[in-house]
Amino acid sequence: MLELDGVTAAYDTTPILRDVDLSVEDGEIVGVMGKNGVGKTTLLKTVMGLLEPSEGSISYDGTDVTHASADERARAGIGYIPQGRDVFPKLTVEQNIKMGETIRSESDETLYDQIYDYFPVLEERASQEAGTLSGGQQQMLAIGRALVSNPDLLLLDEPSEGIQPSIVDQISQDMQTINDDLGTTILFVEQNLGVIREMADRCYAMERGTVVDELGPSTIADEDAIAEYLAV
Amino acid sequence: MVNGINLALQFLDSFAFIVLAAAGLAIIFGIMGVINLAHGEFILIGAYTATLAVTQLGLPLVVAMVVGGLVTGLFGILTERVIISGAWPNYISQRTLGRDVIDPLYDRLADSMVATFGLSLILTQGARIRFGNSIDQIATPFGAISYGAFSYSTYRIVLAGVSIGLLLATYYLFTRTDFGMRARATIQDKETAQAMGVNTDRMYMLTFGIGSALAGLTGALFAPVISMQPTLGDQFLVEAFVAVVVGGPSVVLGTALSGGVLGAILATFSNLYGTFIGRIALLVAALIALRFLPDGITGFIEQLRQRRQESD
Amino acid sequence: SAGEGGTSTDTASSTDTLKIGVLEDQSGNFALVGDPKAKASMLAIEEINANGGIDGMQIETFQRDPQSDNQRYQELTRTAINEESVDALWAGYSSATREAIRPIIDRNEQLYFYTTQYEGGVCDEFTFAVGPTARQQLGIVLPYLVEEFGPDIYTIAADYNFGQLSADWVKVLANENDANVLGEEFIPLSESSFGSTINRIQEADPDFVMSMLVGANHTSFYEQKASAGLDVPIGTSTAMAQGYEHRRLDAPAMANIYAGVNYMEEVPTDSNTGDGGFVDRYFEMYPDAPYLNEEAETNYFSTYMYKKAVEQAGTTEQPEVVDALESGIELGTEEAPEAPDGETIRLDGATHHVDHHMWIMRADDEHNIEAVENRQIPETFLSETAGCNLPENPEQTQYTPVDYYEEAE
Amino acid sequence: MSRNSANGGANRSLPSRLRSRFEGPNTIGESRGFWVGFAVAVAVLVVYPVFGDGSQLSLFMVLALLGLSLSVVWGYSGVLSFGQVVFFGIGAYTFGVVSINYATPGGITAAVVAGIVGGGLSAAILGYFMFYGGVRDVYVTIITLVSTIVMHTFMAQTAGSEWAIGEAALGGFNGMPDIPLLTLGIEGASYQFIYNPFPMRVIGIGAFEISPFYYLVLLLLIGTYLGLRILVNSDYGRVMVAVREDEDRTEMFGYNVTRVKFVVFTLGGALAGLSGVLYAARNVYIDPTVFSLLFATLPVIWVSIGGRKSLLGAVVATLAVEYLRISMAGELALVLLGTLLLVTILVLPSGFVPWLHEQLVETRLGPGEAGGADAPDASSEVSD
Amino acid sequence: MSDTETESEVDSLGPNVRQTAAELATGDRTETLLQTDGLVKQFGGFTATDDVDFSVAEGELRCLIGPNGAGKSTLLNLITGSYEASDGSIYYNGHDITDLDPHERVSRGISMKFQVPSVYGDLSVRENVRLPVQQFADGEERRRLVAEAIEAAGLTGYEDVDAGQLSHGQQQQLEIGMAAALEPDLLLLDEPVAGLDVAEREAIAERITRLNEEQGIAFVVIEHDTDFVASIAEEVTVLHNGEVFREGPIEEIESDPEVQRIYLGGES
Ligand SMILES: Nc1ncnc2c1ncn2[C@@H]1O[C@H](COP(=O)(O)OP(=O)(O)OP(=O)(O)O)[C@@H](O)[C@H]1O
Ligand SMILES: Nc1ncnc2c1ncn2[C@@H]1O[C@H](COP(=O)(O)OP(=O)(O)OP(=O)(O)O)[C@@H](O)[C@H]1O
Ligand SMILES: NC(N)=O
Ligand SMILES: [Mg+2]
Ligand SMILES: [Mg+2]
Repeated sequence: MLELDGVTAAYDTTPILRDVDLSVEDGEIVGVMGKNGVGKTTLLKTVMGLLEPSEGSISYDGTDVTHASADERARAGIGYIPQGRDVFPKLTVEQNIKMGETIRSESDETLYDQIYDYFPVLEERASQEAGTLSGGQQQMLAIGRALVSNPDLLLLDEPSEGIQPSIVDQISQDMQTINDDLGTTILFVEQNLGVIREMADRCYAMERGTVVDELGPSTIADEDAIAEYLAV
Repeated sequence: MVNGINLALQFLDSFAFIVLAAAGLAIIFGIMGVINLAHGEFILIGAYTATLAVTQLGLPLVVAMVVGGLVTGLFGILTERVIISGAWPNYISQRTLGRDVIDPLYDRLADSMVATFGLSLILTQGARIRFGNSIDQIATPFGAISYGAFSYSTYRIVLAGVSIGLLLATYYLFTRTDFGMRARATIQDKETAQAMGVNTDRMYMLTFGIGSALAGLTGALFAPVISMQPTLGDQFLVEAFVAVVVGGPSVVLGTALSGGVLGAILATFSNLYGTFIGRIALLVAALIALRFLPDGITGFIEQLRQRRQESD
Repeated sequence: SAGEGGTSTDTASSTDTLKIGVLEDQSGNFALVGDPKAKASMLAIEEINANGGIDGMQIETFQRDPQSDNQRYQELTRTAINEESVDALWAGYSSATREAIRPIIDRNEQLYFYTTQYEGGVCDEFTFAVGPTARQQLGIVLPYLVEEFGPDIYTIAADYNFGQLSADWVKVLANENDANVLGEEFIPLSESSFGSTINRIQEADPDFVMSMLVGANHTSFYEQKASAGLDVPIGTSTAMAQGYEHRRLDAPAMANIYAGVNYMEEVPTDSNTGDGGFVDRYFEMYPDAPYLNEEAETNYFSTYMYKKAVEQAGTTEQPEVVDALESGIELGTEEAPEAPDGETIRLDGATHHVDHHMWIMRADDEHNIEAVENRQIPETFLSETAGCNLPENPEQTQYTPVDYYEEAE
Repeated sequence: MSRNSANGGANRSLPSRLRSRFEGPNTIGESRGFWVGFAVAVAVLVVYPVFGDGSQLSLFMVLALLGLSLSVVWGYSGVLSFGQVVFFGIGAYTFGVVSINYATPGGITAAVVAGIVGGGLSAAILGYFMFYGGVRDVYVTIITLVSTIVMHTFMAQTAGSEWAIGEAALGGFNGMPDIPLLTLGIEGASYQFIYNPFPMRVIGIGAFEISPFYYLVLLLLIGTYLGLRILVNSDYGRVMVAVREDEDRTEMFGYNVTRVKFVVFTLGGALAGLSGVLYAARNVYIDPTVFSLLFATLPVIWVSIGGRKSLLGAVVATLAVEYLRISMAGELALVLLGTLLLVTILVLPSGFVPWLHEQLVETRLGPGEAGGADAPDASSEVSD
Repeated sequence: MSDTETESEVDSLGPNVRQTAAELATGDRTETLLQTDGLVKQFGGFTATDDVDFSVAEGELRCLIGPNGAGKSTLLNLITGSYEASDGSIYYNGHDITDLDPHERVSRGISMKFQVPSVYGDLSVRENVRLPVQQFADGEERRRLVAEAIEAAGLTGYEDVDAGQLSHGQQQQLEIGMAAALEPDLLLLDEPVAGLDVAEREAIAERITRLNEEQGIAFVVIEHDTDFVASIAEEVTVLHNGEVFREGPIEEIESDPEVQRIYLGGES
């Protein structure tokens, strides 16, 4: 479904990603891990089209999207939950969620129900300005917003950051449910070992801008092995 | 003597002037974070286009006014592509130098001011070179209504009506439609909006175009009643800036409210003490409003609402 | 391209060329009035040069656009005097501009012509204020309107020196003509909405209005009062003759307006509108020019006054030229088309002002202009009331009516 | 960039310790080369009146002080003020009113001080009104803009005889002429700076006259520039910059952000007042056009074009823009000027001087080695 | 402390906050440093903190946990003065500071790190650190303190890099370093390790513990990472729906079924 081949990307002139090869099969949940600053966020931005690769190619669903713009990719079915709290602060919670829908022609009530089911607070605060939500609530909103677009490929950048433990567990389960029920393919970045173990079918490890290793299910199950990639 | 009808009509007059002066600026400033010092020249473009469309092309006045707005809107889009976003120069430089030469001016208040100041010099002088120091003016339609010893231009009442209509339409567009939501989302976080499938380039372009078209329409609407010369836009600037900022964060609502408040002050003081005092009163009221409502009127209303809810 | 003619030195000026500085607004708030001024100066200079110059000297010019900006005026004035060493300077429309550069003029003892109709009272040894004064402008139109329409006057005027002093003169002249001023309002130069002003006029219900509005923004008054249905007669010293509102606005906005002026394009003298007259010559040189206004004629004739004075003095040395000017230069209708055939206008040496031939010009419903009345009106305020006598008592003062008339206070 | 390690902490030579007070990450020009260039520039300015139009340059230098006042307030403290011309104009009018009423050398000298105090005081009042009222960001900009317009509208109508302070008539739109010639000192020991050319004879060049006012202004400009360099590289300057970068954060370090803004704004007002005094003194005249929208916009233009985070930029751009404004002639002058401003701000958003500095540093060090224009080098530690 | 300070060289710009931290290291740890009394904060009709009585003793290290939206950040913002309380009072060192400006509270010894990192992005690391230090140190001493703070933040070698170019974790470290450089008595940290990798979490945990033990700085730390909380905290306060829900030693809290239900989830 997604294939990166020798991708190199840079902010201005400083190269951040170097020669990244990576692939995600249809229906898979793939994790990306690595220490701070190795380029995980940059990788997801490049996949989303917010950063143009200077070398290499990206193909999605069999078509080459290396030079497609972000909004084109979004319309092609890639959804993105940015790291941090990139909600639209001056739009209401409801409008933020509606933004997730812009790429679809009509809204799907059942998706809303599902999201409100996961995060009831979003329904309670529907008309509150998103910038005034608590940190964790904003993160929930970002997730909910991406889900209404019902993407084929969902990119998640540290979805558990700032979220209370009970909901973190719930999110990992929900993602799997979404993956099972809707067949959504997921590529996600995480620091939380628990989440990686819980969610990922497969996992890439990054170091200094490039993919250094691929971890299969058995390695992922091994807590110490993962810790090694994240810690050293 | 304070005559009730006089005062009411003058209030409508001031209200329309302030609201129409401010509307285009408010959108471009409030939504895009660009202070457009060429706002007056956008008004000029609208006024000249409408006037020339009547005198040269013989178009009916109403059509000419719409044309004035549209032409200015198109000019705004051109301005946005070339200067504000730098999209066209960057397209060329990408292919020749391999890099962008212009950073978009969104949310760069001072830089956008300098750039649009430069643009305003070019436009004013350009109009002067092309059309001379003035062009012939068109007559005011609709005649006058009179009451007692007083009479009043019907057209000014029409203007008040139009200004309210434009406000409502703009308010609806930016708060109630998907377009408005996307435009606001684009300005708040461009990358995330893109990731939501919004063509942000087009949003910037259209928003700027709509703001410009409103400025142009203002010029067209006032074309019959103001002197047609290249600096005609200047007379709108002060009221426009004051109204936008006194209005506060909710662009359209703010403009309407500040148009109301400032219009009432201007009308009352001009009526009682003459034009000079009216003007000073308007400005001093604006200073005081900004000092005591640093978030503008709509910011203040927001606070009031919160406080009321608290005490419930 | 500073100084096309090269920097002339003091010695060069007394040889085969002389240099005139012309600083008139061609952009900014006063461009409408300033542009014809610059053009008329050029017309006079070209005519003089074509006819052998002044005493055989060709006129060079230092011409710049001060853009209605007083700071620019000051710098250009310094440049004209110090770098370009002009022999005589024409500069400025508004009274404010004149006052901004007068310190520089006086300090450098520069011969200076101020050619705008103005409030009057400038008694300055180096300045020749050759436009008509308020007493002359209002002196012709106000008594006529009192006679025609009645004694009750309402004054609206630009809120700066010119307007305020002109309004004072309205009161003085009202008093002299047994009329009374019901009210007056001063309008900031930046104002262009006249709704409340119009209501106040209607409330006062005068027999006529005296309007001394100035600048492009104020032009809006006339269209606005017309569309509001206010049809009271209006006397003015500023409208039509300067900014040709009767040409720019759709009729009948200017109907029933009476301008007290020394000149406008429509002044029906032979030397003006006749074949090959002033108007023809002007539009031959500037076919695209929109109008030939009051100040343009003043620039034009004062250039010829200068020519006469230099010829009389036999030198361009400024003290001698000033002496010659103070001897009382007279011009006939050829050089001063405001004067009817056979009459003259005269520069009064004592006051550096001109005894003008004044006209009342009225616009009708179609904006056709007719001359209602005309006669010579001498400058009297400085010469008779204030006692300005520059050759005997050189000074650099501006006198105002409040110091001499109770009713002006 | 290795100077610090070369002459280490405490035992540095006197010149370098002296120099260090003027240097730091907040200003451009950290090298010996810069100071050599600076000395050359000063030398050129000293002899300039012999060759060029010193009178005009003196005006530009007066305005450069106004530019500097905005640079401190906006460029270093983040308060975008459209009101520098208010304090400039008040300084000028105060100077005029006081000197007309006390037209003796001592009186005129006092008028200079009064003008500076007037500028500072009016800024203090407006600053107190705004900053202690919680007004921030663009609202400050607009309040100052409106203040300018109020001053313009008001001063333009003070033509009547009732608008006089003592002997001095404010004069409305026509302005205030008859300002006495700038004279500093007291009776018996004073010097007149205006219209008092000083004859010089230099062997090899010949005889000429120089204007004492020019050198007075030059001295004040250099003094102000160096003084502000010390300020912005001091502890206080660091706090100013911190306020510009992030007010809330700075407050959280225990700094009274409101007071910092208030103090800097007042200082900027006094500096603008000084500029106004010199402006009125040079022109022997002042009128309300200094409060006009155009004039109010100019300082923002100078500082933006020169580089808002650069004192030198403010000075250089003021001189350059004003020179162009006065000397460009012809119908297309304004079109060209507009284009120039537009293109400069689009292509060099951080300003001309920082850009030039970057180019120079890069050519000296070779690409890759150079930091950004404001990138601190090791020597920044010496400014402690 | 600063109400009694008589030091003559107090910089006119800021506080003198140096002395007491060191004093405290040896002082009595049971004195109450901070006490809120019936603190209420309402946003519109919504009550974010509701009648909160919360206290921190001198030199204590207390964690603040609770569900998203419980009011934790709000409480810290009330303590620093970023938010104005709707009702209730805040006492610090026995003085009522409810109506003080934020900077005045800082000068009394309260320092805060925001939830979103906010270093001065365009200033170098050195300039960032110098800003708090220059308030009370000069010359050689200042140089030393700046260098120490940079070293403690693990940023040696990055002195001249613009802070905006640092990694997320480095910015967090720098920010803690800057807050600590004020040598406050009370340091408030809002999610200091969110988004950090395991190694950096450990580094920050170590840093906090050391500052607490060696310099006697009292801490209030908000964090959702329970392992992290367990590794630093002795005492924990749980907020829920704007109210204090539980308070006690970490082990007790972790095993509280109610806390598990509202916050920790299953058997985490
Ligand atoms: N806009 C930018 N401009 C320049 N450099 C950047 C930019 N954003 C990130 N970087 C740099 O790129 C590198 C990779 O950043 P990135 O955000 O991709 O890391 P990450 O792996 O997501 O880290 P984290 O776990 O902290 O989120 C870092 O060194 C960072 O400093
Ligand atoms: N300005 C505001 N207007 C309205 N509600 C607000 C505002 N600020 C905060 N809130 C609400 O107050 C509640 C408490 O927010 P707070 O940020 O204190 O939560 P928190 O405990 O820090 O949560 P998290 O762990 O998610 O960061 C939230 O429900 C939030 O939506
Ligand atoms: N002289 C004038 N009209 O100002
Ligand atoms: Mg990341
Ligand atoms: Mg929080």
